[in-house]
Amino acid sequence: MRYELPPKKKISTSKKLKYTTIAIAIIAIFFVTFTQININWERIFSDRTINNFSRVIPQLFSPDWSTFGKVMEKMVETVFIAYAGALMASIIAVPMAFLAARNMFRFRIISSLGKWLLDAVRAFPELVFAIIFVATVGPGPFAGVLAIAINSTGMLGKLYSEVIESIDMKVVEAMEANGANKTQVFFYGILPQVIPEFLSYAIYRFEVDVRASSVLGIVGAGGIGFLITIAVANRNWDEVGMILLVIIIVVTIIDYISSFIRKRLV
Amino acid sequence: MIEFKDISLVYPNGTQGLKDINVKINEGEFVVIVGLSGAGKSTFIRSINRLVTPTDGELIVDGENILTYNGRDLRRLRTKIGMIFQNYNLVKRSSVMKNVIAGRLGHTGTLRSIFNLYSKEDIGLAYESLKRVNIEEKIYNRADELSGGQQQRVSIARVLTQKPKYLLADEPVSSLDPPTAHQVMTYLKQINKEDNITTIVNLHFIDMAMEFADRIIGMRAGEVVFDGPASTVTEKTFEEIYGRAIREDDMVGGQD
Amino acid sequence: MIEFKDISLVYPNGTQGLKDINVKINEGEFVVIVGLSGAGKSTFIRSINRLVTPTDGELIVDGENILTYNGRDLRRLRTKIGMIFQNYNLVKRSSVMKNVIAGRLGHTGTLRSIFNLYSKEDIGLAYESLKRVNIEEKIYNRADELSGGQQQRVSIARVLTQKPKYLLADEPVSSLDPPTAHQVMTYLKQINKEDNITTIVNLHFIDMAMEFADRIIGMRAGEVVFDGPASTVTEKTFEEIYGRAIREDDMVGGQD
Amino acid sequence: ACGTSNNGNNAGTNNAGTNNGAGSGEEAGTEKPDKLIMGFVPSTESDKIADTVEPLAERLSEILGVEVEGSVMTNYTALVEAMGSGKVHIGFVPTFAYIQANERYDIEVILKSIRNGSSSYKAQYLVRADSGIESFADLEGKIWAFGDITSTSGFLFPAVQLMQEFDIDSTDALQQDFFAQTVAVGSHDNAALTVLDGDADVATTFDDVRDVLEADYPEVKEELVVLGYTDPIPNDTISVIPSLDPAFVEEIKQAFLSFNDDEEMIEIMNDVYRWTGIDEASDEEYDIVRDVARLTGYEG
Amino acid sequence: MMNEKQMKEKVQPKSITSPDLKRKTTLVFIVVAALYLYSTYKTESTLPEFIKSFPRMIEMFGGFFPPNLEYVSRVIPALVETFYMAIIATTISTLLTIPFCLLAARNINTNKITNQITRFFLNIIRTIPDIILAVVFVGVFGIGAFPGIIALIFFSLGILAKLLSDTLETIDMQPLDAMRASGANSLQTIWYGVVPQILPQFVSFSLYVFEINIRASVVLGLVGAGGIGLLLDQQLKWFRYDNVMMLIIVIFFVVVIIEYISSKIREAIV
Ligand SMILES: Nc1ncnc2c1ncn2[C@@H]1O[C@H](COP(=O)(O)OP(=O)(O)OP(=O)(O)O)[C@@H](O)[C@H]1O
Ligand SMILES: Nc1ncnc2c1ncn2[C@@H]1O[C@H](COP(=O)(O)OP(=O)(O)OP(=O)(O)O)[C@@H](O)[C@H]1O
Ligand SMILES: [Mg+2]
Ligand SMILES: [Mg+2]
Repeated sequence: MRYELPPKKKISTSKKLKYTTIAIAIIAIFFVTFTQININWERIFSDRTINNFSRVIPQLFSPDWSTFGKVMEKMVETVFIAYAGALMASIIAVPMAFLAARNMFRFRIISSLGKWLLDAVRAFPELVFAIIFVATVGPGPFAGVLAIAINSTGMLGKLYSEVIESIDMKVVEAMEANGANKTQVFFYGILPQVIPEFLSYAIYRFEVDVRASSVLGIVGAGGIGFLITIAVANRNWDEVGMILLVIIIVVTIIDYISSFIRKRLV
Repeated sequence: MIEFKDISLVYPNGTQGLKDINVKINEGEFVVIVGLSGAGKSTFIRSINRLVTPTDGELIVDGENILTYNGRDLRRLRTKIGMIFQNYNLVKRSSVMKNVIAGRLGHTGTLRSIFNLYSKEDIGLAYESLKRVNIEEKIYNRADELSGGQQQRVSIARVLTQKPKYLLADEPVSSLDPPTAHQVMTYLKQINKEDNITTIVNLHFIDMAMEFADRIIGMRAGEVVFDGPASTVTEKTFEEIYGRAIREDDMVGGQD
Repeated sequence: MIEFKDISLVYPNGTQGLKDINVKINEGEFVVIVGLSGAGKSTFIRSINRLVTPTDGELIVDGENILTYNGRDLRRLRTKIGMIFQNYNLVKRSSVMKNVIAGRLGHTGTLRSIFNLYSKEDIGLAYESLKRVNIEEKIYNRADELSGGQQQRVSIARVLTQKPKYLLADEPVSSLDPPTAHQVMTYLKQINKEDNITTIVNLHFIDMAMEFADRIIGMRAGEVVFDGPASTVTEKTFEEIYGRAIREDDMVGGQD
Repeated sequence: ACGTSNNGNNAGTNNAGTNNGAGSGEEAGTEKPDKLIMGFVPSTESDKIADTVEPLAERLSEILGVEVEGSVMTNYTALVEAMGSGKVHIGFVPTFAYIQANERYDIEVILKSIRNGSSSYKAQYLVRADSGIESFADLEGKIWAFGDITSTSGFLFPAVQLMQEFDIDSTDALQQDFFAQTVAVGSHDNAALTVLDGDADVATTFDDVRDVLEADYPEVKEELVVLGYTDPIPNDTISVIPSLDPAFVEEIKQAFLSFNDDEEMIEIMNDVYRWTGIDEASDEEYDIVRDVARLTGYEG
Repeated sequence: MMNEKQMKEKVQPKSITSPDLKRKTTLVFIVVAALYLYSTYKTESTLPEFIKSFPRMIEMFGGFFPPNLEYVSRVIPALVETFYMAIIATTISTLLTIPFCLLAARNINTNKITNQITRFFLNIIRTIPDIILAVVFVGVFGIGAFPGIIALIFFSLGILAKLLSDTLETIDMQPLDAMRASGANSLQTIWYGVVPQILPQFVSFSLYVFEINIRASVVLGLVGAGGIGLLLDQQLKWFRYDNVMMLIIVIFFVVVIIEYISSKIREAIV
C-alpha cells in the first residue's frame, strides 16, 4: 500500500543560517582547542611516565599508617570547618536567594542584581577569601570557616533561587485569594515548599565543602589541605595515600548520612 | 450581591478573556458556569476576587466597585471570598491542619500567624471545618498523603475556616472520579444551604450542573450565551452553549 | 482473541490488583471497563500487554499464554497491541511526527530507528494516521504545544501507525472536556469499526460507556462484578458496580 | 654585585641594630601580647619541607614565659598579610617575601637561619650531562625551567645574573629573546625533573636539589650536572612586626639564639627544618635581594 | 457517653502542629545547634574577632581596587589555555558520563548489582578533592596541561554523572511505557523516550561543569597545571591585588557569559 508523504518541514533560511553558523562556530572551537593545546604525547607515553607511575601509584595504595593519627585529626578539623561554614552559608543564602529569584519581585532589575551579586561572590576563588580571612582573623580554622561560608553562600544562593523559581505559584495564589498578606503568603505558601529543598541543598553543600576545604590549608586556614601540600612537596606518596583513604572514607560516611537525611526530608 | 456591569477583560497578550459581561448574582444562590475549554469561565470567576483584573466596566461586590481596590482593601475583599481550585492548591508538604488554618490568615495578624499563635477559637474553627467534611482524623497528615478527593475536602475545610460570604470554585471536581466528585459537590451544596454562602462553580459535567445548580450561566468565547434557572435548561441548551456540533478542532488551550 | 483464565495479580507490596478474573474478549469487540478508582481497571488492561505481569492464571492472546513471554516474544506481542494512555504519554519535547513514528519502533531495527532511517512507507503511514485524526497540519509542532484533545489524537495516530490488532486505552478521555472527550471516543469507535481492531477502554464516564460500548465490564476491588452487553446495562447496574451508595470516604489512591 | 652578608659568626654578639629598618621611621611599638602567634612558611629552598612548628613553639614558650602558638602555611602571602594585620607576631619569612613584607608593613628581620653551617645559599644551573651546554652563552635559544617567578634562587638571582652577563634589560627580554621558551613548573624539584625528562634544557634551583631527588631518581647526579652558581643569597628570615615592644623583641631574639647552645634543640631543628643554627640578621643584608628584585622589575 | 466526650476532647487539637512533629523539630534543632557550637569551639570561631576584623577586611578589599586593567593582556592568554583544558575535559567527561549515568539511574537500570557498583564507583570519585587529583596526576605525568585535563575529567565525571543520574530518576516514565507498549527495545526506548527529556539538562549541566572546570583550574594552577591558576598564584605572591582583581573580574565575566549562554541554550531546546 502506498501512502502520501508528508510535506517537508519548513525552516526559514535565516534559521538555517543561524544553525549553520552555530555549528561551524562549535566545530571551529573544538578544532582550535585540539590543535592548539600543548600536549607532548610522546612524553606522556614515555618510559618516564611508566617510571613515575610505578613510583607514585603503588605508594598511593600502600598508605602510611603511621600518619593516621595526624591525618585523622586534620580531617576532623576539616569536617568541622565545613560544617560551620556550610551552616552559616545556608542561612545567609536565604535572603540572597529571595533577592535573586525571578518570581519574588515584580521588578526584574532586583533579581538581576541579586544574581550578579551571587555570581560575583562565586567568581572569587576560595583561596583568595582564605588569604583575606587569614589576614583579618589570623591563621587558623576560623579563617577557613569564613572562607567556606562566603563561598558557599554564592553557590547556595544560586541553587536556592532556582528552587524558589520552581515553586508552585498556584498555592501562593490560593493564599492570596483568601486574603493573606505578603508576609503570610511567604510563611505559609512559600517556605513550606522550599524548606526541604533548601535543607537538602545545604546538606549537599556541606558534602562539597568537606572537599573544598582541602585547599584552605595551603594558606594556613586549617584543614587537611596543608598536609596534602607538604606531603606532595616532600613526595611522600604513601602519606598522600593515607590522606586519600581518610578523605574517601570520611566523605563517604558523610555522604551516606546526608543522603539518608535528605531522603527523609523531601 | 455581585454585579458585573459591562465587564470586559483583555489579557496582556491580546486574548479577550471576557466580553461585555452583565450578570447579577444574588445572595445565597448556587450558580454553575459551563462552557468549553477557553470560554472564559475561570476568568469570570477569578475576576470576582481580583486574581485577574477586568480591563473595562464595573464589578460591584456588596455595593462597592472592587476594580479600584488595592492593597488593604483587596485583602479585605478576599477575606470574605473563599476559593476552591481544580488542583486543590494545597501546600503539599504542610500538614492538613496548617493548610486549613491558612484560611484564617486574612483574619490574623502577621506576627501571630508567623509564630503560629492562633486563638483557641481559630483552632477550634479549623477543627470544626475538618469535621464538617469528615476528614478530621487526617489532621496532622501531610497534604500529599491524601487522595484527590480527600485533598479537595481539605481545601473546602480551608474555605470554611475562612468563613467567607462568597464561595468561588474553579472546576472543583474535574480531577475526581464520579462518586467522589458527587460527594464533593454535595458538600458544597450543603455549605451553600446551611451557611447561606453564595456559591459560584465552574463545571465541565453537564449532569452535575443540572443536579446541583440553582442557576446556570453558559459562556462561549468570553461572552455569556445563556443565563437562567437550572430548571429551564435542557440538553439543547447545552448544545447551544458548546456550539452546534462538536467542533472540528478542539479549542485552544485544552486543560491539563 | 484475548482470554483471562483465573488471572490474579498481587503487587509486590501485597495489594491485590486482580482476583480470579475469567473473561473472554472476542475479535472486533469494543469493551468498556468501569469501576471506582483503585478497582483494578488499569491493572486489567496493562496485563494484556504485560506492562504488569499477573502472578497467577493464564492469559491467552491469539492462542498463546503470554505470561511466559520474555524479551523478543514480548516485543512481538506488544507490537500487535496498541495502547492509549490517560495522560497521552507523548514525549513532550519531541515533534508530533517523531512521536507518531515511534509507533513503528517495534517494526524497525534499532540502528535504523536511532538514525531516523524510516522507510517511505512508514513515514507515509504515519502521515496517513495523522490525517485520520485530522491533525496533519501540526506534524512538525512540538507535542507540548498542543491542547489536551490534540495530544490525545496524536497518541491515537501513534497507535494507528503501529497497525495493531488490539487496542487498549486507559482512561483516554478523563483529562478532556466533554465535547472533546466525545470526539476522541468517536475516533476510537471509528477505528474499531473501520479497521476491525478489538478495543478495550477504561472509562469513568457512565454516559459515554453507555454510548460507545458493545460490552461493559464492571470491576470492584480487583474482581469482575459485571459483564454484559451495553444494551442490558441500566443505571442500577452502575450503582452496583460503584457500591451501593457513595461511600463515606473516597477510595484509596484517588487519581490525580 | 657581591653579597657581604655571609658572616658565619654564631656568637651572640649584638652587632646590628634591630630597630633601624630601612623603610620605617615610625616610633617603636609597645605591644607585648600574652599569646605570641608565630607563622611559619617552610622554605622551599630546602630539601625537606617542615610540616610542624610545634617543637620550636614549645621551647620558645618555656623560655619567654608566654604562650606561643605556631601555624604553618605553605603560601607566604597569607602570612605577610596576617603580620600586617598584627594577627601574627613572628614570622619565618622566606627571603624574597621578607623584602616585600618589609616594604608593605615595616616587618623587621631579627634573625636568619643557618643551613649547612652557612647563613646564605646559592642557586645552581642544572643541565643534562649529555646536553653539550658548557657555558652560560650556550643557554641562548634553549628552554629554561624554574619553579616560580617569585622564587629567589629559582628565578630572581639567576635571571639577574644572566641579564647582567648578557646585557639584557628586562626579564621579559630574557625570557622571550634570550631563551626560546621558559616554563614555570611550581617547584625546584619539578624544575630539575623537567630537565631530567628532556622537556627543558636548563633548570635553576637551590643548591643542591639533586640531593632531594636522589632517593627517587638515583640517576639524577649522573645525568644532571651543575653549569654554574649564582651569588650567595641570604637565608630565610625570622621577622617580627613593628608594633612589638623592642625589649620584648630582644627577649625573643635571645631566646632563639639560645637554641644555638642547646644540643637537643639543634638536633630537632636539623631534623625538622634542616637548620643547623640561627644567626642575627639586619635589614641591610637583604639589600642585595632588593637590588636583584628591582632589576627583575619588581616595583617595591 | 462520657467516655466518648473525653475522647473527643483528647482529639481536639491544642496547636496547629502535631506534638510529634514539634518534638522532632525541637530535637533536630538542638542537634544542629549543638554540633554548630561544638564546631565553633573546634574551629576557634569567635564572633568578636570577626566583628573586630571588619575594618581590616574592608581595607584589604580596598587593595583589590581599582583593578589593573592593563593586566588583561596577560590574563587572556592564560585564560585561553585554561579554556582549552576545560573544553577538552568537559567534552571527554560529558561523553564518558553517558553510560555511567544510565547505569546509575535506578529507574533506567533496574539491575541492582550493576547499579550499585556504578554508584559506588561514582561516589568514590566524587569524594576526592580536585587538588589531590591534580597532585597525583602531576606526579605521574609531570607538569603541564595533560595532568590538569585528566584531573578535571575525573573531577567532572563524578559531578556530572551524579547530576544526570538524579535527573534521569525524575523523568516522566509514562512515555517510556508507551514506547515499550508498542514493542520498542531498550535502546530505542532510551533514544526516543529518555534523550529528548533530558537533553536540556544534559546541555546545561555540561555547561555548568564547564564553568566548574574553569574555576577548578584556578586550583590546578597552584600545583603546576598551568592556566590562570598559575597567574593567580604568582600575582598573590607579588601582592599585586590589583592584578588579582583583574583576574577575578575576567573569571566573573566568563562565569556570567557561560551562564548566559547556558540559559539561552536551555531556552532554545526546552
Ligand atoms: N494569563 C493569561 N494570559 C493570556 N491569556 C490567557 C490567560 N489566562 C487565560 N487566557 C486565555 O483567556 C481565554 C479564557 O481562559 P479561561 O482560563 O478563562 O478559560 P476556561 O473557560 O476557564 O477554560 P478551561 O475549561 O480550560 O479552564 C482562553 O483563550 C485562554 O487561553
Ligand atoms: N505498581 C503498583 N504497586 C502497588 N500497588 C499498585 C500498583 N499499581 C496499582 N496498585 C494498586 O492496585 C489497585 C488497583 O489499581 P489500578 O491502577 O488498577 O486501579 P484503577 O481501577 O485503574 O484506578 P484509577 O481509576 O484510579 O486509575 C489499587 O489499590 C492500587 O493502589
Ligand atoms: Mg479554567
Ligand atoms: Mg487507572
